[in-house]
This record gives sequence, structure tokens and C-alpha cells, in this order.
Amino acid sequence: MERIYFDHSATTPVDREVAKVMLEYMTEKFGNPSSVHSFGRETRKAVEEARSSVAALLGAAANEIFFTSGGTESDNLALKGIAFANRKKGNHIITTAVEHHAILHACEYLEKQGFTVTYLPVDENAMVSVEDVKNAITDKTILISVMFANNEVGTIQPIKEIGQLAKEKKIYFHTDAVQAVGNCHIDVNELNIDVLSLSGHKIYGPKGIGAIYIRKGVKIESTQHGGSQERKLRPGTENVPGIVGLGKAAELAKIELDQRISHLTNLRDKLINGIQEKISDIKLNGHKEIRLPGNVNISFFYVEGESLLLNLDLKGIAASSGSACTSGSLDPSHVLLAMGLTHEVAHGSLRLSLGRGNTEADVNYCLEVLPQILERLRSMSPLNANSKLAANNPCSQCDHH
Amino acid sequence: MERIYFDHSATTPVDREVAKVMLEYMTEKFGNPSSVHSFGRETRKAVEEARSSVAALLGAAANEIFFTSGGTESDNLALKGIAFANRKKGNHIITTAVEHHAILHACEYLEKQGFTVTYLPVDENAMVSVEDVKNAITDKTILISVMFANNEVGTIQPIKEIGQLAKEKKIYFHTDAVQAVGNCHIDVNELNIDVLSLSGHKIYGPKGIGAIYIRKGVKIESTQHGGSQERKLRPGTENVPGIVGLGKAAELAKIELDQRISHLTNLRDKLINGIQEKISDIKLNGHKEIRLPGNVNISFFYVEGESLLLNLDLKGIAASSGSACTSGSLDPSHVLLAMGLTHEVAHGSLRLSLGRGNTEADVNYCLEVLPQILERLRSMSPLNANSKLAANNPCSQCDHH
Amino acid sequence: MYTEKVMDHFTNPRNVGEIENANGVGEVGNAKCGDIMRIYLDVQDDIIKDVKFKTFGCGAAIATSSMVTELVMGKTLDEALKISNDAVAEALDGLPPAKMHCSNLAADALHEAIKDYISKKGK
Amino acid sequence: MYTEKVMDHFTNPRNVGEIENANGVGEVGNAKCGDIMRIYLDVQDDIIKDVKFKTFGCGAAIATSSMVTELVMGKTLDEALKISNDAVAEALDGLPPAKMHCSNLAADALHEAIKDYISKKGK
Ligand SMILES: Cc1ncc(COP(=O)(O)O)c(C=O)c1O
Ligand SMILES: Cc1ncc(COP(=O)(O)O)c(C=O)c1O
Repeated sequence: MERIYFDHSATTPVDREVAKVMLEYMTEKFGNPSSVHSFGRETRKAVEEARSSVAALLGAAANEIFFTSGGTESDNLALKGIAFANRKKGNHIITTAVEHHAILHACEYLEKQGFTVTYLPVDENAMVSVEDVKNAITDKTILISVMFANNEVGTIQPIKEIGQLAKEKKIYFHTDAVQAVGNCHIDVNELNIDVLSLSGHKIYGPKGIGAIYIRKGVKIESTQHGGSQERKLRPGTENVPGIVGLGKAAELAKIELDQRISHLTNLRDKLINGIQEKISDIKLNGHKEIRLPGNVNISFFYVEGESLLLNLDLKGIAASSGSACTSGSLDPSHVLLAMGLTHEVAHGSLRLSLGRGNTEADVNYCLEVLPQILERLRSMSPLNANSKLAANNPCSQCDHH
Repeated sequence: MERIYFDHSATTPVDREVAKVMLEYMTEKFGNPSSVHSFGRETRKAVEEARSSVAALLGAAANEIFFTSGGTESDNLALKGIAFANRKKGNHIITTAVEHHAILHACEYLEKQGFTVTYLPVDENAMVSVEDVKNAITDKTILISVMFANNEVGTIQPIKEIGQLAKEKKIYFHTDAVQAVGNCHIDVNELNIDVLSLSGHKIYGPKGIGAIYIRKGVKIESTQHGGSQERKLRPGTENVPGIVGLGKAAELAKIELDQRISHLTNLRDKLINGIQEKISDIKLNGHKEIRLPGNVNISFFYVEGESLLLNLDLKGIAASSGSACTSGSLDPSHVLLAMGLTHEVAHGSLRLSLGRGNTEADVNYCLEVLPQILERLRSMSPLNANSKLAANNPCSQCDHH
Repeated sequence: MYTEKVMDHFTNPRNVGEIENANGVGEVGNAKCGDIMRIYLDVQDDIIKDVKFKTFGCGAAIATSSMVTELVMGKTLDEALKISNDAVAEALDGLPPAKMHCSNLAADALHEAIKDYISKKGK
Repeated sequence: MYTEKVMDHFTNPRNVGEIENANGVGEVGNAKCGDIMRIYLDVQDDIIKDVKFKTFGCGAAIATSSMVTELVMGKTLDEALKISNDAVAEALDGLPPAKMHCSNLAADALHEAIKDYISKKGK
């Protein structure tokens, strides 16, 4: 059976060219960039070239880019590194309720360390209000962290406006752009971004590598201690193949960006429209227009996400869900709940995240299969348009959990 | 010109088989292990198999192995994770003066957080005394961290005895085994090791991946926050190709271990004996017998390490040095100084670290080239056997630094 | 993640549907929790002549519902009452740890349905 | 890391050695710091007729020593005194930042040698 991959927000395949250059830096050019000899010098050069490629994608300077092990580490470094380095200035951080767990759990950790965190609410489209950000600022605020685009529902936040506000108030502005890089035009200067996180494996680059952009002059301290790599901000032998792969992926993202955006937007809209035409009792999650070009997130009433996913998987389609059952936690997606969805609607959410390798045929196949699956699952469900949903009742079975 | 690589302690080439399996997990089997669908399930399986391979190399259980981004992260996690999780029990940590900077700088950070650290001295062979460890223990001691084998001079510490002591005193025992894994027989139970750090790129595996062994029951907390990967101890999308590569490298290390040890020991002794025969005014650094099978570390009086390295490099030989000039710091190797070497002798140290790909011909070529280089450099040096070395004088030019 | 048996019951669930004149109906779970299981019984002379289910929930929830209907079809009420959630999971060759306590409620739904039958009969 | 010019002077250093009857000798650095540079001068009528060096140190230390001897050969003492460490680094097309302050002492050694010549002459 042919497999169709609609889970690019979870991870992307590594581009062939990227893999090829990585292979070269594993077996042939394997030196440690800190070494004085020729093996070291050739990898040092490659690392610095990759740094320039990543910088170019963001409109940054090469010496403002630092390599990490991924989006999670970049997020942790941004939050903790800035919080601890600027503790004397203040202890207040502003973020949103719909951030990735890398941000939310780092914030919870910082709260235990004496910081105060404001988690801004979002509207029904998962959009943060600039006014809310403004009102949350106190004279103790040292950092605002708002994600560029949401990983679940794709909503793109008013980054430029928040950045402008932060700049005026002289507060550092970090954005988790893990989902946005390679999918949106980003210029850190135009958008007033001080610190930005990105991850290799979301842009057809390798897993286990990420980067953080840190505007020159931003006060930040390292969270990992050791050698003097990455100007001591991020010690540890450089992951040269990962870095070189990320550099190549960034290069490709820059070249292909416009083409990717139009291709994905086209497929996305076709998929959304098709589902809306063919299937009733659904809800599109996230902002209608201001969303990631490849993101489709829809709640299908009366069914549960995991069983939907498994049925799609049996038909060869890989997707994702905001259902608690797929997250290993008991509550469904904190993003969907923050948008005001009821638990049962959140449980029935499906995320189809498209990538550059997807085709119209993939979309058509999905539109053929999905209605059949929905019909089957709904026929098995005790819920329907007429059932009194227990959403607002206390959960009588929670002791089973 | 053919290049000879004698810097395996800095990093190793990736094994061909390892690279091959990694490639497969980059372009074909690229799923996120947290995903429910078939792409996710196949990588989840691969990750768990790799975990078992790493566990098997150490005599550990698979669920005692956690993947990190490298040796530095494993060291940081071990020290900070145990220190913070056991703060109520005590605040004293024992380590040695010859640890890698990942340990030493993590300890310095912990000192700023209110912990007290004892840095044990070593003898002229870089060996720690078990008696010293014993005497350093107080009722506040929560952790002993002693490296398995030194990365510069190769000395192997009395791990089993220290582990036994720690066990008796109910103190956690961590060992940085980044250099020892794949070069020494290690069984965590036999050696009474509670926590162990290792790094992929030192054992013909990939850069940017490492692991930490944590004995079941050890109290430790995470240093990075985010998703629930690695049972929440180490969040972030798993570096699947890195993990699979490390698994394969561990598998190979287990199979080839005896063969590697005898091959390397043979070459090492040939190289040491040859240098001792051909070149005067030298000093072998590290323990004569109880040393890493592939480690040669020798100080050549009257010359400086970097110029030695560069000359070797010009002849196609890649090596390393404990000279300050190659470390980016002002002082030469803290390891050589802790062993009691004078600054000028430390400056003239050369490390040749052999690997499984090296041959007798490589050693012979080095033995041919090295005496010529020494002669040339010594003829340019203002120092000689008769010069009054300024070692004990105050450094008159330090304001230039 | 799931065993073959789970996938079999998930893909081809047995006894899906309602029984029009069921003399015992049990429901456990809650949409908020992500799992609702409803079991319909047709009991004759203390023997389960027919059993059907409707379930909103994940793969494990559907498979356990299906499995429990197979296990009790034709059994006496006493035998059916002895079937535990763990026994259902075992009959499926096990469930992932996270699912053991979340979605393994089918036996509870069955017991609720039997209770419903008994209380109705008592009247 | 190093420029081609640095590598050239490192590989083929000019004017290595001692001058037997040097009338000016200067030494800077310290083995402890990892760099010792000694410059020998043969000065005639305020002109540097010959200059040689001996250096213990890294690539940059050897290259700067070599370069400084080239720069001052045949120059007057006044001209030689105007040569700074930075000028030596520049003549080598630059040095890595870490080396600028550590191993770039050759001009200092030269100046010490000139001072030595002047003080000896003064006597
Ligand atoms: C918005 C967002 N932030 C952070 C991360 C974490 O990135 P990584 O898994 O590379 O650590 C992800 C992806 O999982 C993400 O989507
Ligand atoms: C003894 C020792 N510990 C820790 C490390 C750090 O490992 P990594 O560079 O993989 O972070 C190294 C190698 O650089 C090492 O030799």
C-alpha cells in the first residue's frame, strides 16, 4: 500500500540533498571543529557556512545564530537563559496559553524559581490580542514569548505588532518559530524579533539539531556547561552533520519558500473545502486565513481522534490529533481547550499537515477515504446530533483514570 | 597526500554501517516516534531497539538508558539532575581536578547554586586515590563523580573501588565514561556505577547524540522541559537517526571490543616505545599501564604544542595537544597541571589517540616524521637543556594576554 | 503499540449496534474523558442471548467493547459478572500501559447493563 | 584558522637563528605563558644590518617573529621602533582573534632588542 504522509508538523522527511551532505560529514569529513588539524579546519569551515545559511533565512547576522539540539532546547535556552541573566531587572514573563510544552513547562519551572508568568488567553481562532500583551506588561516584565505559528491549529500570531510593542517597552521578545520557519517569510529585523527558536526536522532537515537566533546585545546565559563551543553559550562537540544538514535545509527553504507556500496553500484549501463539502457536523479549528499554509485542523463531532487516526492509518494516511489518547495525557490538547472547544469536540480533532511532497492526488484520496471512515465511526458512536452531551457535567468516571 | 588520523579522542569517523542505517532513518523511515501512525510506530521500534543495544554494552537494562544530545549534556544532566533532586539530603559533591570541562563547569555552576564541591587532586600519573575519595565524604555528600578514563592522558581510574565505597556509604556514583566506552570492558553492576555518561561520536557513532545510564531508583530530575519524550527526563523530538546510529555503534563496540583493545594496545606501545627510542628530552604523561588502549600523551621539552601539531598536520598527521594555544584559553591543560607538570612542559604536550582504522604503517610513518619535526622546532627554540626555565618566575608578560 | 488482536477487534468490531428492545443497558465514561461505552443486553432466563455496543473512544475503547461482547455472548449473568476489565485486556493480549486505566472500561459497562437488567426485573 | 601568509612564515620562517656578536638582544614572553621570543640585532650606524630570532611558541608566535625580522631588515632604528604588533599581524593578513593578544609579541621583542642596543651603546 502506498503511504501518504500528512503529518509534516510532527516531523518532515530529510531532503535527499541534505542527507547526502550529512553523509559526507559523517564518514569523510568527520573532524572535530575545535581541532587544529586539517580534519578540524574543514568541519569548522562547514559549520560557519551553515551558520550563514541559517542567518540568511532569517535576515540575521551569522554571529547571531547558535546551534542547539532542537526546538525544545532552543526554547529552554531562550526562556531560562534570558530569565536568569536578567533577574536583576525583573522577574515577570509574558507568554500565551497555546504555546508548545517546551515553552509552557519551561515557564512552570521558572515559576518555581521565583519568576511570575502571565499566560495570555486566545480567542476562538487561537489568536492572541496585542492589546492583551500590552496590558500584561509591568515594570518587572523582562521577556515576552509568543509563538510565531501554532503547531496544532496553524494560527499565525501578530508577531510584528508584539515585537514593536516589546521594542518600545525595551522588553526582550522571543518567538518559538519552529513551525513557521520554512513556511512563512521571516525577517527578524522587520518583525522586531530579539530571539527566535527553530528546529531542523520541521524543515526537511535532520532531527536532533536546532538553532536559536539571538540579536546582538541580548543578555542571555547558557543552560549547559562545558567546553567553549558556540561561544560558550552552548558547549558540547558540535553536531557537524546535523549543522551542515540544517544549513542546507535552510538554504533550500529560502530558495523554495514562495513556491512551497503557494503549493501548500492550494492543497490546504482544496482539502478544507472538500471536507466541508463532504462531511457534516465539523468545525475548522484555527484562523480561516491567517494560518500556516499546510495546516488543516478540523473537529469531527461524535468521534474520537485516535480511532480516526488509526482508521486513516489503515488506509495509508498518516495524520495527527489533539485527542488526549494520542498525547499520553488525560486532557485533550491544551490549545483546543484554550480556544474554547468542549472536551468532546477537542477529542474529535484531526490535524492534517501538508508538506512539499504532497500532491493533489493525495488530497483527493484523503477526500475519498475520510467520509467513509467518518460514517463508520459515527455509526458506532453512542453520540449524535440529538444526544445530550455530557460536556458540562462533572466527569463521573474520572476515578477510572 | 594521505592523511593519518591520530585524534580519535577528539572524535571518530562514523562507521559505514552506522551511516547507512542512519541514512535509512532520515529519508525513508523518518516518522516521529510519538506519532500513532505507521511512520511513527516504525521509528518508535527502532529507538527501543537502539536503547537495548546501548544497555547491552553496559550490562544495564534498557529502561535505564536515556538518550541525550551528547557527552556534555549527559554530564550536565547527571550532575545538576542529581544535585537538585537530592538537595534535601545534602549539598556536597566530590569530583576530581582532572575531569572534562563539562563536569568541572557544571560543578562551578552548582557551587553558585549553593552546593559545595570537593575537587580531589591526582598523583603524577593523573590517578585519583580511593583513600582521598573516602576522606572527602561528609554526611552532606550526595554524589561522587569520577571520570572513567581521562581524555587527555588516558589514565583509567579505580572505578570499581570508588563505586564500592559509594555503595557502602549510600552515595550516588556517576562516572563520565565518554572516553572509556568502546575502549574498556564496562559492566555497571560489577563496577557499582549508578549513573554513566557516554557520547556517540567517540565510538564511531554520530555526533550530536549521547546517552546516560541511570540505575533504576536513582533520584534525578530533568534539566530540559517540554514534551514527554524519554519518560520526561529528556524532552524534545527524539533524534531518531542519531539514536539508531548510536545503537548500531554500541552493537559494533560490543562485538569488536576485545579485538579493538588488543589492536590499539599493540599500536600504542609500538608508538610510545618508538618515540622513547628516537627522541630525547621527553616525558610520557599518564599511567604507564593503566591507560586507554589508544592513548599516547608525551611532552616534548623546549617546544610548544601547537607548532608541533601544525607541523604534523603539514605532514598529514592529525593530532592534539594540551597546549593553551590549542584550547582557546590562556592556561595549558588543567589535567597536565594537576599532574604537577610545569607550564612549559605542559605546553609541549602532544596527544596521539589511535583508532581501529590505524595501522602499523601509520605508526611507522609517524615515527619517521616526528624526530625531524622535533629537531627543526628545537633548533628554532630559545630553550634547551641548559636554559634556566622561567617556570617558577612570575609571568612578566601576562598583561599582554 | 496495539496487539494484533486489538487491531483485529478495532478494525472488525463484533456486535456493533443497538438492541431495539434491550432489557439491560449500561453506559460508562464521559465525552469529556474521551470514552463513552454503551452496552445493550438481551437477557433470557439469566442467559445473555444477545449483546451489542456503541462506543465513542480510542482504539482500545472500541476493541475492549468488541471483545467484551464476544466474551459474554451466551454466558449466564453470573459468569458475565466475573469478567473484569483486566480479563478483557488479557483476552486482547494486553493493552499499552497508558490505555489500561483510561480506555479499559468495557467490563464496567457490561456490569452496569446487568445491574440495569436486574433492577428492572426486580420491579 | 591561519592565513596563507602566516602558514608561509610558519613553514618557512625567515631569519631563524642567533647572531653571534649581536649588539642588541631582546626577549619577551615566558615559558609559562607558552611563548618566548628572542630577537638578535646587528645594528650598524643606526641601521639594522642583520636580524635573527629564536622562538618557543605557537604558529602565530613563529610567524610573527619571522615577519618582524623581514619588516625591519635594513631599516633604521627609528623606522623599526614604529612597527607595532598590530602592524606585524596586518602584514600577515591578520591573526585569529585569540592569537592577537597571546602570541603577537614579536614587535615587543624587537623593541626590547633596540632598547638593549641603545642602552649598551649609551654605556
Ligand atoms: C511550536 C513548537 N515548538 C517547539 C517544538 C519542539 O521542537 P523539537 O521537537 O525539535 O525539540 C515543536 C515540535 O515538536 C513545535 O511544534
Ligand atoms: C571525558 C569527556 N567527557 C565529556 C566529553 C564531552 O562530550 P561531547 O563533546 O560529546 O559533548 C568529552 C569529549 O569531548 C570527553 O572526552
